[in-house]
Amino acid sequence: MSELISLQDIHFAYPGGAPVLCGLDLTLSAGERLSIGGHNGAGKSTLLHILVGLLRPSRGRVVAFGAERAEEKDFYEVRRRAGLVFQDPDDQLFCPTVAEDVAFGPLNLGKSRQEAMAIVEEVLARLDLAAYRDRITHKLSGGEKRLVTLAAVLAMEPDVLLLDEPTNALDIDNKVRLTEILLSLPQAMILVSHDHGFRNDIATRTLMLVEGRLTERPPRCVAGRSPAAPAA
Amino acid sequence: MSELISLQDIHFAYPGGAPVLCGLDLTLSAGERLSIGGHNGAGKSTLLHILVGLLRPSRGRVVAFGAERAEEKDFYEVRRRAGLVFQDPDDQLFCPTVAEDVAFGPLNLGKSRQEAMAIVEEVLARLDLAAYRDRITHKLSGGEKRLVTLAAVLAMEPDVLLLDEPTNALDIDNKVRLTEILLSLPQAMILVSHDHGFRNDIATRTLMLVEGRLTERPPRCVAGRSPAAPAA
Amino acid sequence: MGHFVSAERRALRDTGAARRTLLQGVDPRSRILAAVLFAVVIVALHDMALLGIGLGAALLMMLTARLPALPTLKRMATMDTFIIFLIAMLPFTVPGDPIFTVFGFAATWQGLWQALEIALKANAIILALMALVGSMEPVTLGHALSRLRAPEGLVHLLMFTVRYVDVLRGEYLRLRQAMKARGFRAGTNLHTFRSLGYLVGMMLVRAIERSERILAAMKCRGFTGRLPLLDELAFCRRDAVFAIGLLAFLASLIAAQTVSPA
Amino acid sequence: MHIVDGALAPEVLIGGAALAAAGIGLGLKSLPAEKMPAAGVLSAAFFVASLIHVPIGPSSVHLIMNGLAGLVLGWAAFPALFVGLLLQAVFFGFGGLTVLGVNTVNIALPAVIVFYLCRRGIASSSPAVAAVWGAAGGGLAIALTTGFVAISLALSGEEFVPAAKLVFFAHIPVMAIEALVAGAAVALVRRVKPELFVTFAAALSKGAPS
Ligand SMILES: Nc1ncnc2c1ncn2[C@@H]1O[C@H](COP(=O)(O)OP(=O)(O)OP(=O)(O)O)[C@@H](O)[C@H]1O
Ligand SMILES: Nc1ncnc2c1ncn2[C@@H]1O[C@H](COP(=O)(O)OP(=O)(O)OP(=O)(O)O)[C@@H](O)[C@H]1O
Ligand SMILES: [Mg+2]
Ligand SMILES: [Mg+2]
Repeated sequence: MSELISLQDIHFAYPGGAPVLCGLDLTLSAGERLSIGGHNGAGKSTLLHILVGLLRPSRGRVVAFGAERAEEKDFYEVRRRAGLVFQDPDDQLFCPTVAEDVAFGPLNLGKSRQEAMAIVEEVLARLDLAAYRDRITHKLSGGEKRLVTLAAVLAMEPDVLLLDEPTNALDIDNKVRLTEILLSLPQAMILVSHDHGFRNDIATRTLMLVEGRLTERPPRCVAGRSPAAPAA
Repeated sequence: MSELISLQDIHFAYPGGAPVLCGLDLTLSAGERLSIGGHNGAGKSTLLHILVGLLRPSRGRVVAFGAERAEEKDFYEVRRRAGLVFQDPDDQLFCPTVAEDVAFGPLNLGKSRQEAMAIVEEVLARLDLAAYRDRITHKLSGGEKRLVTLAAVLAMEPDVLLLDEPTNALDIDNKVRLTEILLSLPQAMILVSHDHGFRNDIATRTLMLVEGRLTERPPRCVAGRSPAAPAA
Repeated sequence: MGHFVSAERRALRDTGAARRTLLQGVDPRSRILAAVLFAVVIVALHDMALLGIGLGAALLMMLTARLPALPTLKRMATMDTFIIFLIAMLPFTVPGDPIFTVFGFAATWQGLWQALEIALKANAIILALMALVGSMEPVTLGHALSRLRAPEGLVHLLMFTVRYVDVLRGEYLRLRQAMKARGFRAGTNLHTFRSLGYLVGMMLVRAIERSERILAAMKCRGFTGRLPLLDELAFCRRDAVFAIGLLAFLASLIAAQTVSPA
Repeated sequence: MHIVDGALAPEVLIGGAALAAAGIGLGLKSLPAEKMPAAGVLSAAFFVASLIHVPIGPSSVHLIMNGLAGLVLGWAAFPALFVGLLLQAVFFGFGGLTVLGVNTVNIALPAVIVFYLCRRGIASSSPAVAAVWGAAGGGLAIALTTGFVAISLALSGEEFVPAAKLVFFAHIPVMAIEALVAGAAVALVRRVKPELFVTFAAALSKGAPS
């Protein structure tokens, strides 16, 4: 089983803040769909940002795709191969139209305009979003925005998907749709989510981020899934 | 038993949207702690906004504190006497420091700066937040922000509290703290929450918002309380 | 600046959109150039009758663009109070033949004409602008400006602004609602000014933090300092017909002006 | 404070357009692609701020906040405020088209002047002092804008002079309001996110003239 990403003894604190991560370890292998839970402010988003080098740990090693990554340059490849879907779709859909937004990644990877457009068509068709091609991004609903951000990341053909609260702002229908899409993807993924049911549907392994470290999910939770678990 | 607030046959739709509330009735009496559940988008926040006149129903009557309220002017008194804590603390906090934010309400009620500061000290001490007095609101954690918004509303000495998802962004410790605070308050309250356990701890009565109307809570939910209900 | 409060200025959300109209088929670049040309010609005219024809043409454009008539006309007529004040004072400040006197100040025909001239020009141009350009998506405006060789940076700035106006306006409106729920009523007092100042400051802080997250998202998708734009604008026969028609109209206005003795 | 089409002399229109183009050019030079998201989102923020109405007695004015825009954006205030004016004219029918250059100069040049006069002040170690400088900048920007509007009119015709003078005095309360609001905004930013005022200054020292 090949190891895609591993974090070793990661420590991190925001400037002037309390430690967020202290001695965190994590390994993601090919084909795995790892879910990470934890309460608000536990550091889940921070963890994903460290993975793609948007934040640098004060201590510890980030190993990704077979090499240790320490400097900004090292992370260019990581960002291409590990597609991060942000918590707030408005932060990620910065281009005026859906097609432009989805093409942004491929164009940055050096694809020609034509190649990029071919990828856009293909990805949108695959996610059943072809009708949105020329829509204005800021006029999409929350759920539609979320699906387009996923398309934009998939257009870069990443080996790993990093999803930060992908079910935020999704209604039941779109959540079912997203679940189907994610289950159909071959990529390994790390999924941060508060949503119990969703996590259980997707993940092959679940960890909790508690006090700056990842721990196996306490067993009482695995059993006790409530029939009335709220959707949010 | 005195009736504080009552809604009669309320209908509401956002411009260009499907009906959200259709024929909703509600009564809140003194000393009651009413909890309202319902799935995402059911219209719970909308209901609270109608209560304090931030939205106007297309049909139906809002009766609050012994008078019918129809116009903007009528709601001035309602907003003073029914304190609304918003779903997202970031929508509510706009002053640089905690003290200034808590003082904002009393100043709006025409208190002098000195009187307002006295109220601030008193409320923060009561909620055990005195240490936060001069902290920058923007830099507080989600849970801390939530407690400050509650303090800001209590500073207006309302007769009724309207709480929209107060346990969002709260970890276990803060949730216990909030539960204690709420149980110690004499005010009647309406509590909108996805959080089962929390609802059961606080509420004296529970209703569900389903298809634009309030109904008694279906019995199966009362039983099925999960120990692992997620925190969010 | 103190214009009428009723001036409803909403988000960019409810602009233009994809109404199917005759104008919709005309290339956005032609529409922008047409609006500019129209404005230049109208500003250069002096004959009242010709200006009247110009305003008529602008009204026709509004109907062709299927803009909602009443709100559009209301927007057209909305001006800063100081401009209205300025126009209203002209009859009294321009020397000439008196019509009547108010408190010893004489109003003159010449002044009245000049006031009327400004009002006609301002309304004709702004109405044509709203009909020709305002009826397209703000995003399309950006694409068209880019093709018209507007500086790249300016187009990107416009695109980002258009993208985030609604998001920030939503943030602002929710904060304003929360203030209202805590009994805030804007008045002419220090408390109001301080509170609104905090509100503006907080909006700026959040805006800059959002822009940091946006930049992070761009980096994650391989951003290297280049912002690509895609569009598919192409001239077609309809554009030619539109261009010829408009040029002929404007040329005849200029011809009429030079021929007429005024 | 948007002049409409048809009021100004052609020379004033052309001069305004040329000055605006130069200012926008300088502003864009201070904006590398990295800063574009920040400038765009801030430009949107100032656009939204201009929707805020403040009552003066029975009437009301909307905020302009061009002084604050200058303090935050420096020369980039030129293109940012131009974009706002363009959108307002095209989609809200506010202002005009041939006067776009003049209106841009009248609003953005004061912003840049305030940037140079007050940037030291708002960096003061005391937030209270910074707020006073912010207020001074906010009030001064409106005073300059009103002055520039009056000059544009006066250059276009004798007959505008009396009205232009009256307009200037009538705007004194507005200057006071903008000063107080800008002062409070600076007070908040200095306490919550002081870096906000340095974001574009850093780019400036590299990119554009100073
Ligand atoms: N830019 C920042 N500067 C300073 N502190 C920050 C910053 N971003 C996050 N924090 C703090 O770091 C901690 C971890 O935040 P993070 O966003 O990683 O949590 P999270 O687990 O993703 O929470 P959520 O479930 O709410 O998304 C929190 O206490 C937060 O307040
Ligand atoms: N400002 C708005 N404009 C248009 N539609 C809105 C607006 N706010 C809410 N809605 C819609 O109205 C419905 C009810 O929203 P509301 O926020 O009241 O639900 P809720 O029960 O509070 O949901 P949640 O549990 O997610 O907070 C939803 O379908 C929502 O999409
Ligand atoms: Mg997070
Ligand atoms: Mg809600």
